[in-house]
Amino acid sequence: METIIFYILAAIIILFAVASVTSRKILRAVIYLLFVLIGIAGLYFLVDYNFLAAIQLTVYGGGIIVLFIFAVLLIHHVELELEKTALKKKLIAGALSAAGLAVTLWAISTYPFPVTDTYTSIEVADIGLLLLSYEDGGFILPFEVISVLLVAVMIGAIVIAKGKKLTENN
Amino acid sequence: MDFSYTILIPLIPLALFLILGLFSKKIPASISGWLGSLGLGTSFALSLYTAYHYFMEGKLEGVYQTFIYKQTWLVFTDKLHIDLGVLIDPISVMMMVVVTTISFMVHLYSRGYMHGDDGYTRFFSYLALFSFSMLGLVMATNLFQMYIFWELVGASSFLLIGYYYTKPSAVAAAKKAFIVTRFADLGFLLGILLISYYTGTFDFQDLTSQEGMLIAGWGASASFMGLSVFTWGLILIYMGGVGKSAMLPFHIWLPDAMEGPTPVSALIHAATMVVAGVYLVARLFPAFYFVDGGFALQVVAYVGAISSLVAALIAITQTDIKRILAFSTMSQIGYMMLALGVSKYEGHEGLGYMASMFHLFTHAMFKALLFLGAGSVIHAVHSNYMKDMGSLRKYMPITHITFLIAALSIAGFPGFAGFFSKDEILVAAFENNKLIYYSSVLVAGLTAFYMFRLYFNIFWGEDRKYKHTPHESPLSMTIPLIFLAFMSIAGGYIPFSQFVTADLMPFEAHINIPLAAIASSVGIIGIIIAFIFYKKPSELSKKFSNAFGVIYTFIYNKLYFDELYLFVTKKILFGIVAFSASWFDKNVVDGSMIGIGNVTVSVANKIKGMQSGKLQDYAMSFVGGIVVIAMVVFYIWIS
Amino acid sequence: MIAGISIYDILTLTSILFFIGVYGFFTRENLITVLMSVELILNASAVNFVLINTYLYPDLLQGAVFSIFIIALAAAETALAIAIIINLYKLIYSVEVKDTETMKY
Amino acid sequence: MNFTQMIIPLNITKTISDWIYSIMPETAASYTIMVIIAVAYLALFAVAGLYLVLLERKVAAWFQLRIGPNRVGPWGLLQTMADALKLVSKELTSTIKIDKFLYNLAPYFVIVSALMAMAVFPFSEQFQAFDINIGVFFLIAISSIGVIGILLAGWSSNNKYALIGAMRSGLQTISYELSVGLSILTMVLLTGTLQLSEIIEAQRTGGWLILQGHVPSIIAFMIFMVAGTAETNRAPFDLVEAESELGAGFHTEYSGMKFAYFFLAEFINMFIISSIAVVLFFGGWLSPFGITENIVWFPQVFWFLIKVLGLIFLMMWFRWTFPRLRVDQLLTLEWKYLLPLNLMNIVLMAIVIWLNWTI
Repeated sequence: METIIFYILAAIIILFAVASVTSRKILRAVIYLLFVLIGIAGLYFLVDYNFLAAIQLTVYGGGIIVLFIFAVLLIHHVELELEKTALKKKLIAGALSAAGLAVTLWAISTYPFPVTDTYTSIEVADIGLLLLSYEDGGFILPFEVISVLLVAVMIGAIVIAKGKKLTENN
Repeated sequence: MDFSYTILIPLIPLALFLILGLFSKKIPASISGWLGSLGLGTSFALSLYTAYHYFMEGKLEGVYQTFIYKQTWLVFTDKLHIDLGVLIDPISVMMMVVVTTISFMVHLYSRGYMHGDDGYTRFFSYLALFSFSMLGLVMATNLFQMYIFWELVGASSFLLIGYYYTKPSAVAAAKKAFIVTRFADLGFLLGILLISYYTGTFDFQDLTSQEGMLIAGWGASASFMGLSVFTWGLILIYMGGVGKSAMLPFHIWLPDAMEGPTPVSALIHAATMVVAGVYLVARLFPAFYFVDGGFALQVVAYVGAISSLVAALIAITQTDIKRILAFSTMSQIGYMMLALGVSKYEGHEGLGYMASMFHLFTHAMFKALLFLGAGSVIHAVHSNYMKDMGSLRKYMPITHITFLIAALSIAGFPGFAGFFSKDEILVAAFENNKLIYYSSVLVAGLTAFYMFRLYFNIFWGEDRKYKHTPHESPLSMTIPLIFLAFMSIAGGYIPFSQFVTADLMPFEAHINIPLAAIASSVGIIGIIIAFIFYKKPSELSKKFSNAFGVIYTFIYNKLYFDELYLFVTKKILFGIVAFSASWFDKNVVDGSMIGIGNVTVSVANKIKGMQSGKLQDYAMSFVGGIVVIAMVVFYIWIS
Repeated sequence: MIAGISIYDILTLTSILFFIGVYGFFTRENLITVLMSVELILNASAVNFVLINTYLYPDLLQGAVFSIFIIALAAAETALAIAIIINLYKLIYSVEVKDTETMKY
Repeated sequence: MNFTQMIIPLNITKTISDWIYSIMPETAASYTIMVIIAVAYLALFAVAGLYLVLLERKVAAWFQLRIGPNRVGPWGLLQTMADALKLVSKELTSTIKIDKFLYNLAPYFVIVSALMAMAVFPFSEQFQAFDINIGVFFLIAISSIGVIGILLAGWSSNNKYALIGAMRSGLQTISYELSVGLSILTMVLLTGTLQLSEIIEAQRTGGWLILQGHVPSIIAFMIFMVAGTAETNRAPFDLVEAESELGAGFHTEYSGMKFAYFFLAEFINMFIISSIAVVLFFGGWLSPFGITENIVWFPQVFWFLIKVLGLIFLMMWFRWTFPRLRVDQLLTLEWKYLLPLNLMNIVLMAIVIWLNWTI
């Protein structure tokens, strides 16, 4: 059953990813991307990383996709279509991507991963404690750096998006 | 004894130049003139004190000592280095006195002459620059330092000749002077390099060491066309002197240089800069005398004699009073050159050397006086040509008297300064080279003739209809005239042989009565002829010139030297050499360069498409590269 | 770990997703869609972190933590990028890649 | 994760489950049960949605001193059934030059995300479909997805009023999600778990959380209700569909059943917000003071629904009491008042717990 669900999710992810990078209606592309992200959240659910899945849904679904939609709403009209990409460029890009994929898959298939069969349940508290741990292997510093970064980004985004007006008033 | 204070003598004009030059817009004219005169007066006083100090106390066992204060500047090898410093010996002290005296007088004179000119302050700053450069040249301790100041003198001369830069003729004259002297200086530089390469030194002291041992050793080192390299070096150095001193064949710039203000002509083109060539030969005299038995010195003598004769001939026919004086200067410098050329080294044998320096001194005084007097006349009638002048003795008594004194002095009238110095030269020539002696006597007569032709034309002759009645010049101009007139008489009574000699040992010089009588009688004959021709307006001179016909025209056009140069430069250099050179430059040199450029541009146009500015394209190359590298790495890893 | 699914299947899935993102990054002409392709790439790597953690080191949580950091950074990056895109639109009324290549040559 | 684990909490009728397992193979039985659960939830919320609409109209009438719907059925009980029939039977219209795919997708997006949230609620001790260990967080995640449907609807309608409504909805939802999340976080501090069933368990002995956490809890509750009202786009925060300004807002161009989905989703969202509040503040299905705890046959779901209805009534009360805000006032309220207050409240709650001042 989990196998079936995985394959369904994989199909969803790959199909919508392809749709997302080829669709010529921009908001559709965004929605396809959302489906890909939801599919990935499903993957997280499947491996019992519920917390991560919820984060994926909240941040990507509720945050980043909404940002994308807002951007589209601000600068695109429903009747507009995206420009077609030149066939030559598509071919080159496709060939390159296929070559890269081939190399990667080859590398993956030849590498013997030391898979372990043990199963440990993941608690939210464990992640929280690890993030805030200041002992060896703890992530308190990157965690705080990320929080500072987010504040900086928030301010920066406001300043940049406000653009001219802000500077004119100064 | 300490002579290090002499460094102040050139530094005061330098400071003046900086102050007047940098703040020329701020300093009012009334102050700048006084400032310049005051500064040069200080230098003048200092150099007089130096002369007194040196000639009274500078002797050690009857030989004048050489004092050198110097600082090493550029080091090439242990021996070969360029120093900057001060050299004190009889001729440099003498030159200091001459330069500061004339410069001081010219400063005083210019306050009146340049009054009301727009560039008044600028003029004084240039004068200060020139004084500094000339003093630096005189006090140089080595060839290279001398060359530096030599060029500085050329540059300031350029500035002063082109002072009226709104006049095209002045600009052209400045350019001409600069280019001609530059060409000659090329020889000077080559000579310096040649000599320093073979001797390994720039220092005057090493080059002129009294024993002459080193010089003899160097002379044998290498030879070219039968002469030692050292002789060739000396001749090349002398070429620089020929250029600066307006000897044949580099004399063509001097007449044109009269476009500058008259005080400038007095300072630069009569008394100081043009004698730099003489000074240079005198400075290197032992080298000239000892190397190859004095072949280079022979060259000096003949160049001087020929220049002297030719210049005197040309001077007879000219009508522009400043040009007459210019050719006269050339002629007199030729005298000094030939005196050096016929001189020997030791004791009374070195009479020519002493005579040359003596004549340099007296000539500076009376020739500066002549120029300043001419300036005074020009100031009064606003013209350079004799046809606009006449009977000026009534209007300008002081100028008239001082000019007469100077003319008598240059003509070698007994009792005046020129008589004594010229007599010494003739004695030296008579003792060594009869041919040069006869030519010199002829030049003496010609000198007296053209000088009095000038005198009578200006101050006697017909009374022209002047637009403004000419009047005597202001006090600021007449005081220098009077002072220089005094010097033109008194200068002759200085016992020069006690001070300036080739081997630095004083000796007693006597007037050779028969030779002096011949010379003065020749001069007096010249004066009388001039009196007959020009005292009253008459057709006599015209008849004579018509009688000589072609020769007169030939001489009147300065032997067609300018035209010869033009032919050589325009037709030969520009027409044939430059044409083929420019063809080569355009088609071969430029062609290859442009070809390289074109290839580069076309290649760049081809490959600049890669730099499309699109992040995606860059990322594509990046990923492609990574894929290739990964493939290679995996291939190696597996195999 | 997922019953019946080996790590090779999962890595294949994420590799495909990654190169779909790369393809989109190469071919898209609109800045927003380019940014979306970047999100795909980021997600593929985040999944790799989590799944390799699950399969190889189930006792550790580092993969999950890194995944969280990746998500946070993606959010920050997107916010800034979209702010820049909107500002660009204000300035030149276009968000096409071809209009933003003034840095070329 | 073992999927049979997921089914275990569904003990609402253990007999039905046993029966199904007895007549079918195991795999088929588990699929069947999943389908039955889904259908049951759908039916439940369709009915709940319909009757909430009726309730709204009745409450409105009551506040305005009138009778409200009273013709169809006794006391007008069948009125919304009739409305639903009418909506279902209506023609589905659309404008030209729309993005068909997104236009049709939007209502499902909204309704599905609303229904998904329902899956994790513990209606009673056993009546819970999906007892996930991050239940509260899951709710936040799901509710943040719902706004995308509204944005899509507004954009794909090719109508400027719809677009403006969608934009307003977007910024409103995103802004107030922050307050909802933070007030929930305040309560999570108190319980120490994200799992809904455990949150309720924590209240069995110590009393309702609103009492346990006293001052910070009450503040959190108030903020939660304000923000929750805003997130459901209800008055006084109904700028999204402000009739006087935007027609009907983002669903202006929708008709028939698609409109009904939006309509229904709003009421279900109201139900969800109230349910979260009940779980977090009022003990969920726990009876007040444990009065029915020992009565075995008494349905625990009764207490849950009573509490939820009470809070829904509170939200309807808001609607008919407060005037509508302007956009700038809306944002000012969130970013300048609620957010700082919330942050201070979290600190306060942390201090309370640290010093063990809980009741």
